[in-house]
Amino acid sequence: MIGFGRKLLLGAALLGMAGGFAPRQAQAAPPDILIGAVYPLSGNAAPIGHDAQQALETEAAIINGHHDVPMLLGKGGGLPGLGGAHVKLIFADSQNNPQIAQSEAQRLITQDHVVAIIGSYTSATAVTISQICNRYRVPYISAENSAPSLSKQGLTWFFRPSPTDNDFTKAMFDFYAAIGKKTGRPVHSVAIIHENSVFGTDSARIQTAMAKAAGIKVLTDISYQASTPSLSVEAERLRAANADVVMPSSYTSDAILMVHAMHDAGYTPKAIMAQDAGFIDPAFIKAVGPLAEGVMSRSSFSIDAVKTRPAIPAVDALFKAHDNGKELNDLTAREVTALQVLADALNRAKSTKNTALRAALRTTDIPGAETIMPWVGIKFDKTGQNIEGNPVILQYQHGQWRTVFPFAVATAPAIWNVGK
Amino acid sequence: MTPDPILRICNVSKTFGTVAANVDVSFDVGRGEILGLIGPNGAGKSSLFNAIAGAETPDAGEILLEGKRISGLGAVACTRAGIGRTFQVVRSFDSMTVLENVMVGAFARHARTRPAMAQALEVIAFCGLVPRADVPAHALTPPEKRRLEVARALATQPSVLLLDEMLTGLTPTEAQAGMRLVRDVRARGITVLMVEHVMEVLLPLIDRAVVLHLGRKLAEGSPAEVVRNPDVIRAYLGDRYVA
Amino acid sequence: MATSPRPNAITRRRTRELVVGAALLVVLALLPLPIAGTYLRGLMVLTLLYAGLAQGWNILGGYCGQISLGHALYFGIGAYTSTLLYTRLGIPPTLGLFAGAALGALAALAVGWPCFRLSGHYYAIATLVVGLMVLLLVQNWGFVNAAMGITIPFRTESWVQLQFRVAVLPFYYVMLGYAAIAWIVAWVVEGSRWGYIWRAVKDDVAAARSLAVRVFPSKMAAAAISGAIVGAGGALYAQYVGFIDPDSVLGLSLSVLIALPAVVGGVGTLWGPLLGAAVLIPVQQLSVAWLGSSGNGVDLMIYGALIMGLALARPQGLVSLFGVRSQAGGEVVDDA
Amino acid sequence: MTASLVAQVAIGGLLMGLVYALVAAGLSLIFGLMDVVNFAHGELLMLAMYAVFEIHAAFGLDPLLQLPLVAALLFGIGVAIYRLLIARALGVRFNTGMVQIFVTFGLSIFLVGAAQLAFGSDFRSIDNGVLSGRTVHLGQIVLPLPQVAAGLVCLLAFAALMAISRTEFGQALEATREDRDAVALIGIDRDRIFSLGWGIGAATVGIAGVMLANFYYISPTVGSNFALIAYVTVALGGFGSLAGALVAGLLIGLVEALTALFIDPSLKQVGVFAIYVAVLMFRPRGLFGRL
Repeated sequence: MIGFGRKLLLGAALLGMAGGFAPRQAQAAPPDILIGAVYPLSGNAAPIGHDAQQALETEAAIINGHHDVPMLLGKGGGLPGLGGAHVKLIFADSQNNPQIAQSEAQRLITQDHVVAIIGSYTSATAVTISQICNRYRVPYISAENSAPSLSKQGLTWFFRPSPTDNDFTKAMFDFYAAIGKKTGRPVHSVAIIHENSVFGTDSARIQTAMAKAAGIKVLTDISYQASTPSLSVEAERLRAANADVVMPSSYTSDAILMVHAMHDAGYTPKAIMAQDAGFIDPAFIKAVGPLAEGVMSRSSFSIDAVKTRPAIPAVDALFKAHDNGKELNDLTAREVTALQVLADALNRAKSTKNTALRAALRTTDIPGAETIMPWVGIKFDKTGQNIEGNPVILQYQHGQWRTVFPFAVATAPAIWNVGK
Repeated sequence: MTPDPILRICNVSKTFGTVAANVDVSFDVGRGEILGLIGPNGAGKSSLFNAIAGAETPDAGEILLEGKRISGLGAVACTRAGIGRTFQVVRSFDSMTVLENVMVGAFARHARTRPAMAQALEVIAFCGLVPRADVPAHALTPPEKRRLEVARALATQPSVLLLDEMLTGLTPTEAQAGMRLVRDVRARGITVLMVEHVMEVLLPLIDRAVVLHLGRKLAEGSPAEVVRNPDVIRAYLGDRYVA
Repeated sequence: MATSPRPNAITRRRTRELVVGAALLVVLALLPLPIAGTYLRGLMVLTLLYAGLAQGWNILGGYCGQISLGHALYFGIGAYTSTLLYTRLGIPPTLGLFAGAALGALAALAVGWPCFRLSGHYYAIATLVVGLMVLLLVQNWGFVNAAMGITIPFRTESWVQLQFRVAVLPFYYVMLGYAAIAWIVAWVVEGSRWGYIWRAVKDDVAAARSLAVRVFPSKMAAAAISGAIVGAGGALYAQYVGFIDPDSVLGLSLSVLIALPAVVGGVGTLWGPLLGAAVLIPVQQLSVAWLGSSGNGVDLMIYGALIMGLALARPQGLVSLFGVRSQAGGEVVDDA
Repeated sequence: MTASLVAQVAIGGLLMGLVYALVAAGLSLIFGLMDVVNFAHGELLMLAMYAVFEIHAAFGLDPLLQLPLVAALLFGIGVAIYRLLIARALGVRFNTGMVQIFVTFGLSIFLVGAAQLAFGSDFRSIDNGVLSGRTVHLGQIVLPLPQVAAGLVCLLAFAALMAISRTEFGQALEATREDRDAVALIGIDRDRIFSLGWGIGAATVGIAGVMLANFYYISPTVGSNFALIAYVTVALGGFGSLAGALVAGLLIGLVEALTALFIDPSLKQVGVFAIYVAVLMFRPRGLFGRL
């Protein structure tokens, strides 16, 4: 055993030296442009991190390769503004821990000299990464963090192409108003259920405020412990409330459990309007099968908007090839777009210098049609928030996600059971 | 009965569940004497011993040290009042050295390290453990461990020292050395109360003996008196040996 | 009888420890200067933080033998206290950290009051449960921003406010000071009456009582000192990372991470926490950096295997490699 | 709040409590036998659930039919863990208490990583088992069949465990527990008893895992969702007591459900923890712990 222990120690020391003192070599001309990406690659949120990794790699392959995708930088061949340089992603595991996210971001910046960082799925890690990026004056592209507070930190190196939970929640209530007018069966009451994390708590807070503003009653607001062994009592409380719409903010594991628990309780809500997250995870659809039918979610992406966004099928096919046949979803599409936005800025900056890159990011103006997103476009305000990213409402119908709102871009009418 | 008793056991009774361990036991321990508390297994020696040391509380009766009640106050108060003890199954602090073990005892009387260490070193010398002072306790031989327990207890500066079967399981030579140590302890003016169930080893050493049997006091007196007592002979050897 | 204290093994050892400690302090003070990499310096900051935290845990878990799996509680209280004082009242964390330490000590006493009646595994699990109970309550407590956590905005470069924009070196010295103070506290109490009493309590409660050791108060004293050191560490962590939320400063995995360096290095020893942190924290962080990006779990396997291997191969801790006598021969104290 | 809702929630809580009890039973058994708290217990549950999933995916064998198979598999894993790790951890001369805590803790991290490597990090679930999606109606009370079946199987498993404790082997277990050194003198092979203890302990977790896989999702970290409750169950019931695990599991399931119903779902574990702390105030060794 002693020998074994010594060997382990030696191994640990070697590992330390290798990790600590061997800097990654960048290749010679034209040098790859290194971009850091910090995601939870282990732990409970690992599936999301894994998908994000594949989505970013997909977009990198589009930029560097020759796939001829009909969107900005879809021709491939690297970044023309930088002599055809390729983008190269360096991934780091945040373990969904703010401190590790911070030190990994620090490592990417100071050791790998990345020009920017993309991340990070969970809000807590986004806070520390965005702070450290600001200190080192390196742009942080928040791909899918939706907490509104992130762009109110007064950070000048923070850019978020994606809408925030404010926008998303507003879209939900806009939808309620519109569908109510259209069908004559408006929403009178909602039941909010959310996990007690940054994401869930923030989301519920906004939903409650907007419901009040819209004159819709919040019959119950249930907060639960994430990764709980059972959600059956929560389901019973939802059933007892029997609101017009159930509005969950949950990650994948709890989303699976919740839908099963409602089914077991013999409760079929008239409508479920999810704050994205777990409900649009392919693993959720796979796990709950037909129970996902009719579920609505806010989204910043509609897979079926192929008419106005011709790049979607090609990107989707490439992503499927990268990620075991998984379909692009709201999260992975935003990750693709985040890298696209960054690459566009690099291309226009014609430089990897941080100030030039920030200047280019600030003057970003990408029309929606040049992306895969159903947005008007991408244009940042002073806080780094995209002001042209308008969310959509999706509904899972007959085994696929269809866009049901805004009606102008809808690809299918909403199945609306409220008031029936 | 005993002139100038330092420790008085007055009508002590103790039951564990349905087993009566001590029934109305009374005797005095004279200042400066070596008293043997003897009796066969199950006589109630350990129970009484624990009551005196404060580890257990008697159901009835009381125990007085220098005229003050110490029964029921707990082990800490008993030690502070002047009772030192050793354990039947050795309980040394195995992760600590001999010196450190004894220092724990010395800290009962000293708040600071320096005087505590001085006193511990003195007691270690007294117990003949100087060469072993810096050895971890778990590395000691059984007789050394018994010595360590005596040293540790002495470091608390007791007026009465309770020794629990400290001679049991030793070779004759080791037992001789142990007896010398007990006499030396008494020579320091410390009263000694010894528990043994093997009477023979104890008789040459003690001034007086108290014999317990089935929880009751059977006899009390000089060693010579006690061994002639027919009740004692019956208890130890059975009826057929009574003359 | 000769009663004058003469130089003996204990005094010799303690003098030697002090000399080695001073020399090590000098080495550590100079160490980051040739190492320019920010990441490596950051790694050293964390290592020192955990060395100090583990030193604090070691007072209660190592010397006194009370295996606590709830030390994140004191860490979290320290972190929240100084952060709230700073962000709400503008009290600089250099002061807030003392408030954090004081509340950490108080919390440790409050937890100790019921839990020290329990022994062995019952104690370990009770501390774990109490820690998680507080985690859940804080997650629902609006006053401290519930689950959303608190961000400490960067205001200005300042030693008083412990804010440094990109320089890691100042924080390195802050953490070095912290680890050094934790070490000195451990050195002092190890040689004091408490140090002896705690080890006696760990080895054999009944024997300790027979030597007039008041077991409960001595455990409470250990808990208070332990809680104070860990609470101060929490305050420094908050300032270093700039963001705290219940999960990251009150979670179970943090409790284990505080205890592990002491266990791996050598429980109940002066050098164990330092040595354990010096091995574990770099391995943990570097295996994340090196292998975590693959997302396949290999980093976790290595880390887990390392903990198992070290615990089995070196039950006395890594200090035994250096011929330092472990002071922890005892088992889990299984006697209330 | 109607009476039927309260009854529904209470019964649901008790059914979950039976699962907690069975997960805890193995932990308790192992502790009672050799004073070892297995901090990788949740990961044994996770392994069992993955085994069910993989066998189901590969051969289409319904989870229920896999019960003996997975129990046997987990038995083997339990024995292997004992032989490879625990026997060594118990053999160290120093810090045995601490070494075993951290060895099993290291094992839990290792197994999570290994599961991520072997099975990926995606959430899995089995949605086409015989029991899936079915419900049982008791008057106004509707209960999901998978949970009811899980409760019944857990009760049967407890009955089996109690029966085992009355057999000769059970007596040997008891003897080993009472006096670990003396049994060697009367010809009981301590090492063999300990291996069997680990095997049985892991097999009971295996059974719990099979039943859980019918209605709970599977992921590398799923074990931790149940492990914590298991430790609290064992400490509340009293380490080493089977009856204690059963009663404590039921109590926890009930308290959890009622706290969620009457107070706040996010505080349901706080309710459980509060009961636990309160009980330990009066009985430091749990409800059924030997004092």
